[in-house]
Amino acid sequence: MGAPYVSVAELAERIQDGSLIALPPDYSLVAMAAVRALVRKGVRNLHVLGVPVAGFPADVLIGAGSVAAIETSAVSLGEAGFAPAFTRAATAGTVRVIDATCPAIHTALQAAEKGVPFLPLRGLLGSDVLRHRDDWRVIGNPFAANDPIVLIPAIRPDVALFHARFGDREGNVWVGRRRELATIAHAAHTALVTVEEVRGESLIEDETLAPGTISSVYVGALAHAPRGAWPLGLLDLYPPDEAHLAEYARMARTAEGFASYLARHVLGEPVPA
Amino acid sequence: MGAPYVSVAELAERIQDGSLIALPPDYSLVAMAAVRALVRKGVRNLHVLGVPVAGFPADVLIGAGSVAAIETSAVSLGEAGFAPAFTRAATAGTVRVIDATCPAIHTALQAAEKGVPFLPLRGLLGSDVLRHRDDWRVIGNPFAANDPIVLIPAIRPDVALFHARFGDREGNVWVGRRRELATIAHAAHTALVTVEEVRGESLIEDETLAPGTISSVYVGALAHAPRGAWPLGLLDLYPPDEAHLAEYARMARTAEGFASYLARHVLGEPVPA
Amino acid sequence: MELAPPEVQIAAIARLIAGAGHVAVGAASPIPAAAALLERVRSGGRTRVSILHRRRGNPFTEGSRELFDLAGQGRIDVFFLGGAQIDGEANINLVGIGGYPVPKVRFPGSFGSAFMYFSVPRVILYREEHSTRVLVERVDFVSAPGVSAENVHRPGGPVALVTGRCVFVFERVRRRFRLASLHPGHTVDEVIANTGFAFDRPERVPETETLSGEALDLLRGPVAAELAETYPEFARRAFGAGVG
Amino acid sequence: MELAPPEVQIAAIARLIAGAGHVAVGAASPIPAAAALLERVRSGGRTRVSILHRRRGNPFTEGSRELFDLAGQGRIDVFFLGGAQIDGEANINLVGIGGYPVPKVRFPGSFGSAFMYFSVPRVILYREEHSTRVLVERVDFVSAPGVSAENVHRPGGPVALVTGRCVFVFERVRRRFRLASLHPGHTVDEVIANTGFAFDRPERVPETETLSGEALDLLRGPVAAELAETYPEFARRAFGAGVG
Repeated sequence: MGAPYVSVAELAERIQDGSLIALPPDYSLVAMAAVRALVRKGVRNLHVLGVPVAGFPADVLIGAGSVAAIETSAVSLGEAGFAPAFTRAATAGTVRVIDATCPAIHTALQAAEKGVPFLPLRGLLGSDVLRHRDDWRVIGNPFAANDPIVLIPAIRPDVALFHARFGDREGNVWVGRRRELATIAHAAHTALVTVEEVRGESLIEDETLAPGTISSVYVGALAHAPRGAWPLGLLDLYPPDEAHLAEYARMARTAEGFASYLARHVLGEPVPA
Repeated sequence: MGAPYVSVAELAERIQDGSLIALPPDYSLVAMAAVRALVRKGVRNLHVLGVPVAGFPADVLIGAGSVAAIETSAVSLGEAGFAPAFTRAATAGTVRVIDATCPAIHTALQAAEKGVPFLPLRGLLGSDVLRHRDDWRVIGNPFAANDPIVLIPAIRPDVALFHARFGDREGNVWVGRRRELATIAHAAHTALVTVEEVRGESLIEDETLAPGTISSVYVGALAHAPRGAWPLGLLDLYPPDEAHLAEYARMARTAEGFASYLARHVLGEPVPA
Repeated sequence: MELAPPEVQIAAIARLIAGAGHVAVGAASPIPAAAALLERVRSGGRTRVSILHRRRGNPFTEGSRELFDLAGQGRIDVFFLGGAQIDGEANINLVGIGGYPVPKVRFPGSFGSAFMYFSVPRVILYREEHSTRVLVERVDFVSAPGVSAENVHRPGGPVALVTGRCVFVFERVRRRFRLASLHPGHTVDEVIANTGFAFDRPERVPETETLSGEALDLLRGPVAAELAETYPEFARRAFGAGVG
Repeated sequence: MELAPPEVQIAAIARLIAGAGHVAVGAASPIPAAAALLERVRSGGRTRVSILHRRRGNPFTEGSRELFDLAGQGRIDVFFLGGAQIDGEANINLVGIGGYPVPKVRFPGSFGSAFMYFSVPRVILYREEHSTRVLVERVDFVSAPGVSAENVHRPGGPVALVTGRCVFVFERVRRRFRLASLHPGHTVDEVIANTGFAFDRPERVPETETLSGEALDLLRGPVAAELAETYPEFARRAFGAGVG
C-alpha cells in the first residue's frame, strides 16, 4: 500500500502552522506549486530548513509572512542576486535566522536519517557560526588526544517538501541525481511530494530507475503538478525561468513590489484540480 | 581525465599484500573475476572488510590462504549454507576474525566518507560484540543525561573492489541501486572496478543513469570483465549460479576438496586479455 | 487439511505480525518471509514487507544500509532474528560456541542483530530446531542481549520466540519467556524436556492456530511463488510443485 | 592584446591553481569557474573541475553533500571562497555587518565556508571589489577563520586573495597577506589606499601575468561557452557575442 495522490491544495493542507519544513536548494527539485498553495492557504510560523541553502521558495514564504524562523547556510537567488524578502526580514528582525554551514545541515539530517542523536563535523572551530549555536557542542575526540571536534544534533523535520520528475502509482518518486531529497525524505517525519508526471510502471522494480527513486515508505502524500517546479528548473526537462526570477528580484526589493508579485503570480493562480 | 582501463590481472596487481580491502555482499556486485586473479597472483595477508557481510569471495580468499584478518558482521554463502573455508579457519585460529554488526560497518565507512574520526551508533550496549571491540568507545551522549552511546571509529579501506554493470570511457561506473558500493568507493583510498560492459557515452552526463553512477573521481583503475560477477549474479542481467555455489559449498567442506575447487575453477582459469 | 510443519510455523508468525505497518526480513529467513508476505496479502496491502535480499525489485534504493537506517528512524515495526543459541533472557548467539575469538564451533556472525534488536519494537525470534542444544540456560556469546539496563536507549526488543514445537512470548519486565501455544501434535512435557531454560506457562496451553481455506490457498499459491524469487531452494522444499 | 578586467582576474586565478588535481567551484563563482575550466583545458584534462551548480551533467551523484564529503576525504585540492568582508588575518564574513543576529546589513550566509576553509589545502579567496569597505581590519562576523589554534584539525586554509586590483598571497605562519602582484594599470599606492588591513610587500611588486595567444583564445572560445551553461548572465556580460 503506497501513499495517496491528492490535489496540490490538499497537499498544502497537510502542512500545519509552526511546522519545521525542509526545502531543497533552487538548483535541485523545488515544489513551487505547493509553496504557492501554502501561501494561498495562509500558513504561518513555519520553521524553514534550507538544505543546505535556501532560495526562491524561502524568500516567497518569508515575504508572505509565513516564516517565523529559518535555519540555513545561506539564502540567495543565485544569479538573480540577494534574496530581497529575506534580507528585509533579517535586518528588521521579523524572522529569526539560525546561521549554519552547508555540511552541518547535511550532518544534522544524516543524524536523523541514521536515528542517532548527533554526528560530528570537522571545521567550524573559531567561527562565529559555531559561537552563536548554543545547540551545538564541542567535545574532545575520544580517539585522539587534544583534538576538539564539533557535534551537530539531529534535525528531524516535520515535513520534507519537494518536487519529483516522476511518481508511480504506489507513491515511489524519482528524483534522479538530486539525492539531498532522499536525505530529507529519510530524515523527516513525512515527505510531501509534487510530481511532474505520473507513471504507470513501478519505479522501484525498474533497475534503471530504482537508483534515483525514493521509496514510498517515506512519502505521506503526492500531488500531480505539471511544471510544478516553475519558475525554477527540473533537471534536463526545463531550465529555470531566469527572466521571471530576475523580475521577482526586482519587484521584491520593496514590500509593495513583493505584494504586487504575490497578487499577480501566487494569490491569483488557480488551484490545480 | 578519468581512470585507466587495464586487464583483470593488472587490476589485481594493484592490490598489495597486507591491504585492507572492502568487498560487497554476495547479493550486490562482486568482482569475482578479479578475486580469482588475486588468488592466482598469490596475494597474502589481506585484511578483508565485509560490507556489511562477507560471502563467497571472502571464503575463496580465506581458503586460498590470502587472508590474515576479516572484519565483518557475518560470513555466509546464503542459501548454500555456512562458508566452509571461513568456518575452518575461524575454528583453527588461522584467520583473525573481528566481529561487527552490519550498521557498525556502514557507520565506520560513512565516517571515512565524511572525513570524521568517528560516528555514533545506537544499540550494541551489553553485547559481546561490543565487549570484544577495544577500538570502539562508549561515551555519554552530550545532548542528554545518562544516555550511553557507542562511537565507531572510521574505517578507510586501502581498496574497494567491486563489479559494475557499466563503465564509461572516463572511468565512471554504473552500479544501479547497489549504493553500498558508492559508500565503499567514497570511504576507500581507491576503488578498483571490473565492469560488465564498456559504454561509449558518459554515464554522468545522462540524467537517467547518473543516479546509479559512481564518479571516476573515486576510481583508480578499471578492467573489462564480461560475466565478471560469476558465479554470483548481476542485478537483473544474470542470476547467481546456484548449482555452482552449491558445488563449491560441498567441495570446500574439506581442505582437499577446496584445493580441487581452486585447481579447477580458479588457478586454471585463463587470464582475460 | 493437514499442514506441514513449516506451514504451522508460518501461520504462528503471521499471527504475531498481524496489523504491523512495516515488516522487514533480513538474511536467510524464508519462513518469516513467507509469514510476512502472507500477512501482506491478507491485510490487502496495508502491511508493507521489505525483503533485504530480494534480488529483483529490491525495495531498497540506498544500498544495504537503508534497512538499518529505516529501523533507526522507527519505520520498521517487525523484524526477525534467529540464534544458534537462544537463552531464557532472550539473549541470542550467532557467533560461536566454546571460546572467543577462536571458538570450537563457529557460526556466520551477528549480522545486524546487535542493532536491530534494540531498534525494532517487535522482534520475533525464529528457530525451527527446538532442542536443549539451541535453547540454552546461557548463551556462550551475546550477539545481542534480550534486555537492557534502564538507561539504555532501546525502543525495540524481543516479543516472541517461534520454534518447530511451540510459540513463546517474551515478557520484558519479568525477563522470561512464557509458553503461549503448542503446535499441533506437540506437548508441554516435550517442550520442557527440549528447552534448556526455565519459562512460565499457563495452566492450560492452547494449540497454535493454523491456517485453513483461503489463507492456506494464498500461502501455497501466490505467496509461495513470490517467495521462490528470493528463496528458490526453500520454496522447492516447502511447497514443491506448487511453485512455478 | 588588451584584456578586460575579468580576464586578468581569471588569468591570475588560473596561475594559482596550476597543477591541481581537483578544483571544485561552489556557489556563484563565475570567474573562479572560468579559471578552473581554463586550467582544465590547458592541463590536457589532468586537472579535474567540479562545478557544484552545473545543472546538466552535474558531476555529483550523491546530492549536494558530496562536495563536502569529497573535501572531508581530502579529494579536493582547490576551492574558492569570497567575502562581504575579508580581514588581514584572512577571516571572512559572509553573514552581516553591524550586530548579530539582527545586523544592519545582511548577506546570504556562510554557505560551506566554515567547513571548506578547514578542509581544502588551497583555498583561494576571490573578491572583485577591492575597497576599504570589503578589505577590513577586522570582520564583523567570522563565517570562517583564516587561521586556527595548533590543536585544531585543519588540513586546509587560505593561500591567496585575488581582487580587481591585485593578488595577495597568505602566509599562515605570519598570519598576514603579502602583496604578490599588481594587475596591469594598478599601483601599490592605490592598493594601500583601498585596503583596510596592513600587509607585507616586496620592494618591487611584479605585474600579474596575464594571458595571450592560444590561452586567451581558449578562454574566449570553449571556456566561455562551457561557462555559459552554468553562468549564462555572467558569460553574456564578460564574453558577449563570443558565447553561442
